[in-house]
Amino acid sequence: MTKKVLYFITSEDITGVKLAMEHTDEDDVTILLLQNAVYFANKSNKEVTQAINQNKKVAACEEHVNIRGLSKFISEKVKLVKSDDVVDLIFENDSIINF
Amino acid sequence: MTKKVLYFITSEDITGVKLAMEHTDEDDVTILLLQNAVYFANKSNKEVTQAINQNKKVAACEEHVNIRGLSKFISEKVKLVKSDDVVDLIFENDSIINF
Amino acid sequence: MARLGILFFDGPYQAQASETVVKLANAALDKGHEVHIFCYMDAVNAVLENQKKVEGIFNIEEGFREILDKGATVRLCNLCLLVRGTVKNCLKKECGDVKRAGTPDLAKIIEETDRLVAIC
Amino acid sequence: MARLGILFFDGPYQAQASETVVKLANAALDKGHEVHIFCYMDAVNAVLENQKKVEGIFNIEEGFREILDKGATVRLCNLCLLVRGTVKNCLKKECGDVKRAGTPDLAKIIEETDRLVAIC
Amino acid sequence: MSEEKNVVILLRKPPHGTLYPVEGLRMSVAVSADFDPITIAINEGVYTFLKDTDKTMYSMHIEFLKNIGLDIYVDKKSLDALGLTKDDLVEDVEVKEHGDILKLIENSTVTIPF
Amino acid sequence: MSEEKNVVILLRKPPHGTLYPVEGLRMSVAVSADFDPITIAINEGVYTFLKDTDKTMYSMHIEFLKNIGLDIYVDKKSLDALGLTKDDLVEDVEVKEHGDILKLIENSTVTIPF
Repeated sequence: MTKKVLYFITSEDITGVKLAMEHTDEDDVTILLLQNAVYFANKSNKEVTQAINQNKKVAACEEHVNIRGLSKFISEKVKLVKSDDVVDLIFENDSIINF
Repeated sequence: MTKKVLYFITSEDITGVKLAMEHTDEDDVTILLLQNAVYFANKSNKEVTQAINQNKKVAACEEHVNIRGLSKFISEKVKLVKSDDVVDLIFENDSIINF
Repeated sequence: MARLGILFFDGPYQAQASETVVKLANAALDKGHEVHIFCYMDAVNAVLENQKKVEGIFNIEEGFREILDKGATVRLCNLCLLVRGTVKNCLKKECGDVKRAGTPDLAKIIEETDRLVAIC
Repeated sequence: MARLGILFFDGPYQAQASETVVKLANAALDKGHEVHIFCYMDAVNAVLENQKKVEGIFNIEEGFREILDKGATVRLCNLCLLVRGTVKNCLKKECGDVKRAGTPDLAKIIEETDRLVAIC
Repeated sequence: MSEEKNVVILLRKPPHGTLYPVEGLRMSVAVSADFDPITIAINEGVYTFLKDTDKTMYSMHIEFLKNIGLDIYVDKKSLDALGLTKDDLVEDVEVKEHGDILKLIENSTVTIPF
Repeated sequence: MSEEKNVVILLRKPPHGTLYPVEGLRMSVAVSADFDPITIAINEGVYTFLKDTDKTMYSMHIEFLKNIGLDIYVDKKSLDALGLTKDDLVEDVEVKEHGDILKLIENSTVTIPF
């Protein structure tokens, strides 16, 4: 059975995104960006762009994106999620890699 | 008259070292590393190595180097200074770029 | 319904973490989940009394009072409080299930919750 | 003899800044210089009372008492204290020249000292 | 001695994750009573002035500095690195070439980072 | 459920500038009462285990974990990037290839960063 893994990234350390990209393809990986980590969703960020190109699921906290005025700078493929959805994502996944 | 400028770097942000290297050659520049910035003095760090190769003066707080066990990893050209010397360096220079 | 553990490290105001903790806890509680929070290092300062309300700033004390009121449990690293001198300023038990605790209590939270997130 | 201004932003223990401030201030005072410190943001928490001594950990309260005793002045951002709820826990004036202040006091420190360093 | 001091307030961190940009601007305002501080945004600090960023906590500081004729400069090199342009920023700031930003820092008596 | 949980404590920051590595190790010790946590150092976190680093505040934690048979792993790729080798580290840690470190993280139920 495929394991669902959530990379829960709240810090400005790109290593979390890199680890998620190196994660085995056997698992179903989601990268969730919160707080200042949402700046990584800027299209100019090469790691997140690469993750999107590799069809990794990338989500970002909508409130954190909006207060930073970032919405027009991020890829359409980044799913914007509300606090509600963040809670659901946490429980939907089997394991959480915090970063 | 040549102005003496001290780059007083206490944070783990390499930008301070980069700014020091871009500083006009007309001034007499010293880069002083403290706290976790002393890790930049590791020979493997390309910015500080380049600064040394360009004959910039680089100093590091001896106590902060020693508690981190770094002394054998840093170039001989990095001058190790005591708290006393740090105080003197601060007053010997005409301006301080904190970073 | 499930059980969510939250760990964080930062004090209030300087960093966004404590605000994120409050909002995430609120969202989970409103969905009927249990929430168990562990305040480690500077995070113990997020739960101090007498944080003055300033317009435009999210008041962290009020946030914690609200989630405690909704049933969240909050554990404070006792050693972290002691070294910082803030032991006597924490929210009192009248506010809800808030207690000084040791690091083993985080182990307990990991054991007794379904998921643990760390807010850095 | 000269006048040194020191500005810092971090609270005690989590980060090394407050320890560095104390050591640098001590070195400057021992050389006969004046030292004027401004505590901004979390740094106001470095000057709280009742920080418990723990072996192996540099006690920041003692450090500040020592440099105040040697004549350092310490100014605490008042708004920073208010929002954090720690106004009443600061070292008292019996310890030396330690006072709540506003950001304009940093301007004054910049004006009245020969050099200003920021410890990040 | 005070009139000779050039104070630069350097904003290097992005807003909302920490209070640094807000507190840096508040410091610029405070210091303006005694000096003519120059406020400079570099690296991710440039995000502070995005048009759509929530500036509830610091729009009054930007306004204040503008009203007393003090400049806020943004490093073009940092903007470029983040894929941003002048048009993405509020009008109250001036984008400057990296070389000019360096000169402002070089000419400072003290640069204070936030 | 508890026996199924794989807990990884990830040390990613270097010692002495912050308390993170000390507190991470203290957490590994605490968590060891209920789980068998795996402690992993990556990036500058590998400096935590340099032979000559002052370990007054955390040598007892390293000792404790060793005595109860819990491993501390160090990421070789991170070591390489810093120009360090296995010989620069204390003997109580084991250097592992990056791929093996990834597998440990992948197999965790929860990874907690310090």
